[in-house]
Amino acid sequence: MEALPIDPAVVAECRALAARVADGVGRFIQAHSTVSIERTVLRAYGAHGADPDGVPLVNTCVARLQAAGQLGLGAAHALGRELLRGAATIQEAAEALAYGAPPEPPGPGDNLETIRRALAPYTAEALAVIDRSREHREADRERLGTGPTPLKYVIVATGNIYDDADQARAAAQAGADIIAVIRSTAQSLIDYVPIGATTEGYGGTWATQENFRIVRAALDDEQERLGRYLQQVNYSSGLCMPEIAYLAAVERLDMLLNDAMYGILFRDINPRRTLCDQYFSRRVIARAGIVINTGEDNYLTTADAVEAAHTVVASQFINEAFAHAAGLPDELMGLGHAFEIDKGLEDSFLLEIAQAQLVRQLFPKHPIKWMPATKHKTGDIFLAHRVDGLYDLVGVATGQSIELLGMMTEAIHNPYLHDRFVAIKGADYVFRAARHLGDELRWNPDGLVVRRAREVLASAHALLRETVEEGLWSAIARGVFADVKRPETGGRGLEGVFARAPEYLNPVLEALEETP
Amino acid sequence: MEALPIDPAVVAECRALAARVADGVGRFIQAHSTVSIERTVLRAYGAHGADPDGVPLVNTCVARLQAAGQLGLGAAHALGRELLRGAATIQEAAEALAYGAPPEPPGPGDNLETIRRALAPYTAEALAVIDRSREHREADRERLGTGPTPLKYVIVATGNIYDDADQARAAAQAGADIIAVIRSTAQSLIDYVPIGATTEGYGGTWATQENFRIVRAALDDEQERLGRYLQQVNYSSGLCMPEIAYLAAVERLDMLLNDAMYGILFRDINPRRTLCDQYFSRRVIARAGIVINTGEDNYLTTADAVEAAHTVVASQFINEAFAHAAGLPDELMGLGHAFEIDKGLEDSFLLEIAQAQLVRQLFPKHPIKWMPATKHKTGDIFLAHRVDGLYDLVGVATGQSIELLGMMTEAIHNPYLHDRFVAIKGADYVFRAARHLGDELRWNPDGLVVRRAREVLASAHALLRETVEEGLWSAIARGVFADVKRPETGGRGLEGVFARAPEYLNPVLEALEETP
Amino acid sequence: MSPPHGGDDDTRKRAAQPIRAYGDRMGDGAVQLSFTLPVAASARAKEAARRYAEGLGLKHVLVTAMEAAGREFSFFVVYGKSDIVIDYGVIEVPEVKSAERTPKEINDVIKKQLGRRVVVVGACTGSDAHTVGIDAILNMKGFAGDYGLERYPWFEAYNLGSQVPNDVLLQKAIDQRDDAILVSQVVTQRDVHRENSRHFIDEAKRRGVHGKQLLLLGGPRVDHKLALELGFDAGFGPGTKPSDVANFIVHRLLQRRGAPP
Amino acid sequence: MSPPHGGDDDTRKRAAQPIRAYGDRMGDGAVQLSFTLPVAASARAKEAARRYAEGLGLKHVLVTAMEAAGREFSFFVVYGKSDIVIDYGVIEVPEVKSAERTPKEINDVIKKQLGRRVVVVGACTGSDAHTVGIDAILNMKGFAGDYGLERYPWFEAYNLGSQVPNDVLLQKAIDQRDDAILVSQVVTQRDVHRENSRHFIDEAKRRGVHGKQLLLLGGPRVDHKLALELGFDAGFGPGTKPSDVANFIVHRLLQRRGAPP
Ligand code: B12
Ligand code: B12
Ligand SMILES: Cc1ncc(COP(=O)(O)O)c(C=O)c1O
Ligand SMILES: Cc1ncc(COP(=O)(O)O)c(C=O)c1O
Repeated sequence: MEALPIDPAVVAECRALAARVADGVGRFIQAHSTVSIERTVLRAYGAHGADPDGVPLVNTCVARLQAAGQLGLGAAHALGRELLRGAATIQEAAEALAYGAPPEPPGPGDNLETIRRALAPYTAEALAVIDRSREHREADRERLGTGPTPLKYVIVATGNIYDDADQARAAAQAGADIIAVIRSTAQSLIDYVPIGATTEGYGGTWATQENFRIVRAALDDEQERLGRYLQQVNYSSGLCMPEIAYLAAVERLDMLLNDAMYGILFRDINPRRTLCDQYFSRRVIARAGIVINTGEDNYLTTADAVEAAHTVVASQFINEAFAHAAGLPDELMGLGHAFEIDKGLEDSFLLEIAQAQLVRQLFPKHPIKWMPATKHKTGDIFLAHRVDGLYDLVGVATGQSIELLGMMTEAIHNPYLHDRFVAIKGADYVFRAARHLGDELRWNPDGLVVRRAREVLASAHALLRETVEEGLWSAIARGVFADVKRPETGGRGLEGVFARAPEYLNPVLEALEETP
Repeated sequence: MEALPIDPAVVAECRALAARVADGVGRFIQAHSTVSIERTVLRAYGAHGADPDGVPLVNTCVARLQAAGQLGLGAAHALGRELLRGAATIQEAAEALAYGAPPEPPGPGDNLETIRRALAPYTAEALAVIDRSREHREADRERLGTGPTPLKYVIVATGNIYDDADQARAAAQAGADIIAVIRSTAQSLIDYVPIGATTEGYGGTWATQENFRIVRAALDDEQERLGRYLQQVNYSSGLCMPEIAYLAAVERLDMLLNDAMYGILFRDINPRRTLCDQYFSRRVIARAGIVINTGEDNYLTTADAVEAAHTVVASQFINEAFAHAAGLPDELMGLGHAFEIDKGLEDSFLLEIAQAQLVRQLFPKHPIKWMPATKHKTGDIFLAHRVDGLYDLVGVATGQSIELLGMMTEAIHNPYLHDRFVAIKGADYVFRAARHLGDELRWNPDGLVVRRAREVLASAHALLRETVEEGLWSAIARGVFADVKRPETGGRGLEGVFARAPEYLNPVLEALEETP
Repeated sequence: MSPPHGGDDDTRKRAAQPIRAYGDRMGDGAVQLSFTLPVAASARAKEAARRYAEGLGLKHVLVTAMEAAGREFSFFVVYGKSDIVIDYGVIEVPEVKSAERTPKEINDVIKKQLGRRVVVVGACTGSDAHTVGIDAILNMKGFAGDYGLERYPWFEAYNLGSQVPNDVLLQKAIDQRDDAILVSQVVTQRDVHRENSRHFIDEAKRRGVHGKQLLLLGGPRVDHKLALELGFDAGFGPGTKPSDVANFIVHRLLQRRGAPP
Repeated sequence: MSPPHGGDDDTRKRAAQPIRAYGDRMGDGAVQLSFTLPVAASARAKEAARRYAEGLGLKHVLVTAMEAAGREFSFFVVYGKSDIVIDYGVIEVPEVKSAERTPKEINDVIKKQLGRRVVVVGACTGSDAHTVGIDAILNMKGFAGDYGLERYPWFEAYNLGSQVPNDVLLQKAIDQRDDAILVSQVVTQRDVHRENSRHFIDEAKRRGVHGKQLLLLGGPRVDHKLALELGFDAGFGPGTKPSDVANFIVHRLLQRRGAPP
């Protein structure tokens, strides 16, 4: 579609302001770590398994270190010391930390360089595992190719990983490009990653390493039959954001829902915790070549999509700045936005086009993710399907990269097998029928669409300016985003945030930070 | 929507060529009449009723005059003579002609002027009845007002007029502006108008005067409750085209499917018959202030909508020319066109926009009628409903006047009560959401839409030029329209066409022709 | 839509294979319904809809939409779970059987094995005016890239068009000594297509054509099973290609001559 | 969608009123279905779908679409006619009853007749994080132009937000001596909302709150009937406005004091 006439100087300023916003909390992030970051480090080194109660080894390790007041040095510090003290393997070292004698504080010989050296081969291997997974994925993708954009993204969410795998295959056969397995309702608030294949979840299926493997295996098989690369998505979000990023990296996931703000706003996770976790997880994600999906679309489920449109844009700039700060290139930033304006509003379609095109223009290299109507859908599946038809039309006309397909049963249940089929068939029709609509359209320069895009950008700019002034913590606490107020020290998981000691050691992070 | 850049000179030429096409058969029309025209004249004078077998009086009259070789003078001639010979009323005169002694040829005293004078009060009353109906309708419409365009037009077709009336009310309650009662499959081939209320039709309900009244009464009642004028439609088409036009005029119908070509192409009615009938019926329609709906949309059910798009446009110009020749102003010409391009084609949506906008521009004052996808619909009601969503979008964006709403069950059955409801709700959503889309859109001047509109117009122009050269009879016989070939003397109803004698008398037509 | 023939035509006895509807979890019996009840929208109307769905045997009924389709009509969208189990193993469907020859092969085989042109006549009968279907089979242009029978050098195809009375069609077929008569029926409101088709078969029997000339029925609501029930030799539904029809006719004609089909 | 209360609440015995589904002709029993069977699309699959619909008691079954929803799954759209007759006359639905006061009237009546502020606490419980519904009832902003309870001068409303364990909510209510507890449940997959709600009621009984404080349940799949069955005092579904809830609470509190409601 013809570019909307917006002022590039304003766009550049937004970007600069957002960088300052991210910077404002960047010092905090650099000075802190979290329990889940440390657990991830242990995982990266190869610590695995759980005790008979299902508590993962990495959790016990980290909890013990924290209880002993030693976590400020980083889990790697303790692990390296165990190696120096004779543990034959990482696993042995971790088990010792978890189940052995109470962790001892560092002794005189435990200087940083020695420990780092003891860990060095494992650090290299930790990165190599991620790199090999990335190469595997890239080779498959290269060999099989992907479908045309908008890529068709659908959700499976039966709660049972085996049903999910069946449904993922069926969706792929029907034409889906990307399959996201939604998580069970409670998972993001749980401070560990469960283990093994699971068959009981509500509103979704548990994210576990084994579940990732089951779905990836199904897609690996299916993509060969279909001759089209199939992408898998899960959630690097919630209290275990960094750990899931790591498991996903290893299991060759293609995309991760990962956001600097979502957990804070929608799961009441402590802001400090999430901002630290997002940094580390994005470092992993960047190395793994995974596309993130940010969650700004969600803002419009609690806030009004007309009034709060600019908060989406402002947040996208902030998410982008955080992602840049964590080394993520534009090409991996699937910023989220949505078709959420009240369907009863006159000219809602025009407002949606303005927003979709604005986001497309502001983030030209980014694989942006366009989300369907949800909040204003009702149990009238026929109308819902029609609404999704207009959504698909805007998606193809404005050149969205990734489209999460709308479901006619959005207001009813997690998608059934045929809901997905109906959505895919419908999207295929619209995408084909309007394939080159974007090339055709020009806009009335004095019209509503252009005016709206400019207004939203201007308001986002103003909001970013304010946020720079007051700081992100304060803006979040005041309910600027999604109409939700989250104080800096409220919410869940604050107890898992700690200041890095001066001798804090994290060679995995160091290596990730060196990634070009 | 911004006007597409088409050449006004080409448009003007098309109009001029079409006038010549119509003119080419105009001489034939002026020199002939048909049994149904004559029956209409008798009806207009007040002849009514039927024999015990249900054969209408007017049919018996006309058949007898034809058998006696006296129809060339016109039915009015015979009727007037009966009056001169002492019949006290029109009915008495008509009954004498039908059931009395064999019709006598005119005698020496039967000069045209005397007869005309005998008929004069009845002629005046015939016109006055139409005028009063028109005034009644216009007063109601003025008082209650109509909805915004596109007007929502739906079909009822249960076969049972009482169910139709219920369903018409429900449709109006749901938001329909216009209710068309579709006719039973066989009616257009039957050379008389049945009498009374009917409850058994296939694919539709018989068009009878009583059925018109039943539906009008339901709408009269309903429109007061809703505070919105409701329009009724039926079919002035087939072998009884003029009679139905008259009955509709009297019963205050608002629109009539009436076409110079449809009966020829789709019902295999003799071309001469239809062309004569359309002239007379349009004279009635013009006087009554009824909007016609032409049937060019139908062409695309037998011919391909991409290849034959220009035949629609050419035919619209011809229909317009015929309508002008019959005194119909532009404001009463609901020229038909349709969203019939194969849904599987890439960029079908762009081609549809081009066509819809082209027709809108070519016929700016005309209440053009936009028809939904039909042929390419299947039993997948979800996809069908989505297709109709894009159709509604084109309708509102290109400013169509009348929209026959698409039905998700198009490929399955005559619309159910809730099919209509679902369609109306869906259209309301799209019309509202995209109310001012037309004001926003500009088109890439080098794009597909503009190119397509120009091509279609150019081809229509070429076709009109050819048609002028070969004459309409020949073009129809060669299958130029709708891929259907109809020779001038083939088809049904030719036996009902006759040359007007030099003393042919038709004061009703004369009066209609004097309508300003 | 359903392939008119070919596909899964293995009619040997199959093992029991119970199947249930499937939405969220394998075998959950999930079914979507919609319907209208002639009552104004209200909590009672919604309850009536729920009971209606239960009357159909559904459990866990969810009335997800109640819409005022009119002052006295409510339209409902309903989801529920059904216990129905179908034994897929026992399902047998009569299917049109014939070799799958290309048009060229068909012409060749007629030339070689029958040695004369195959004559067929078709029409859309009764008051039905939908010719697109029969045209798709008979006219040059054909359907979905598959040429119509008129284009086969070894077929002689007559298309009488629409609204053709049954006896006119039969008379024409008798006069020409056709090999096959093709009847198209598209309008189906209150089963008028069945009625028309039954009448056609009665007439065909009366005139001694039945069992002699091949009688084919086609249309959007026709399938082979229905056509057999009505007394035709074969039935063809949506998506039929001209070559499917040509294949069937040639197959049967060869069969009659005892030639390998 | 269904009005949560008011409307048709005439519960006197009604005359028999048989109703049937209606599509084309009054009482024709027309019903639309869709579902998926775990078999590949084929003529046999289509027949299985037909039998499935017949299993639901439908007649004149028309399988209008068979779509390959996957290699081993077929999605069907089906139309048929059902003989089901519902006696609308006997249908009774429990409905939330209360006077229909405006927010201003509600405040006035609390002030005059209760003379103290009404205290309520609400939350979206269990692992459910959908706060939009409970926010709509409690927060200033309200819903569909109707202000939330926080804005009522004579209400004191606490909104604990999402993912609140049942015992936390109950403890808070006990501590504050609330008049009413508002529970929201939005996620309903495999009836988790019923399970959560049952657990809430068990806890409420254990703590002696049940029968003392008013217990209200709300959510998109909640209605008054369900809430009563589960042991709540009232249930509120889609479209509920804050003033509906305020009206109910005040009505009950007045009733308890024996005041005219
Ligand atoms: C095109 C069309 C028309 C055109 C017909 C033009 C023409 N010359 O054919 C026009 C506009 C004139 C028309 C008019 C009417 N139509 Co019409 N029409 C349709 C439409 C949109 C498409 C039908 C079509 O062409 N399909 C494409 C062809 C290729 O498919 P097909 O017929 O199934 O044919 C294939 C197979 O079935 C098979 N086949 C078919 N016949 C045969 C025969 C043999 C021997 C064989 C081997 C195979 C075979 O092969 C074909 C190729 O694969 C349908 C809706 C729809 N989408 O289906 C409505 C539809 C069929 N029409 C309908 C109606 C009611 C009418 C009218 C009666 C309405 C009215 N009262 O004015 C009129 C009158 C017609 C009459 N007297 O019969 C209804 C029928 C309802 C019902 N189930 O009874 C439908 C379903 C629309 C609706 N939902 O209301 N119609
Ligand atoms: C917005 C939304 C979200 C937002 C929630 C934001 C927030 N803070 O609330 C976000 C994006 C975070 C979200 C997340 C998820 N969601 Co959600 N979500 C929705 C959505 C789109 C709208 C819900 C809504 O806000 N409705 C508007 C409000 C006003 O309506 P309401 O809740 O019915 O409330 C009204 C009445 O019911 C009543 N009411 C409600 N509660 C109460 C209480 C009392 C006491 C009273 C008196 C009245 C009352 O009054 C309200 C006003 O009238 C629905 C789909 C839909 N269109 O319904 C899915 C939906 C509810 N979500 C769903 C799911 C599965 C999830 C996830 C679990 C998915 C996942 N795994 O990631 C997550 C996790 C959430 C969790 N842990 O619970 C499913 C639930 C499926 C099911 N039937 O079980 C739905 C139906 C979508 C779907 N089809 O899959 N979701
Ligand atoms: C960024 C992001 N993370 C996570 C989720 C899912 O929530 P949960 O973390 O509860 O699984 C979403 C929801 O769409 C999201 O957008
Ligand atoms: C102009 C016109 N006349 C008539 C009809 C209906 O056909 P019939 O004359 O058979 O009732 C149509 C069909 O849509 C039409 O467009």
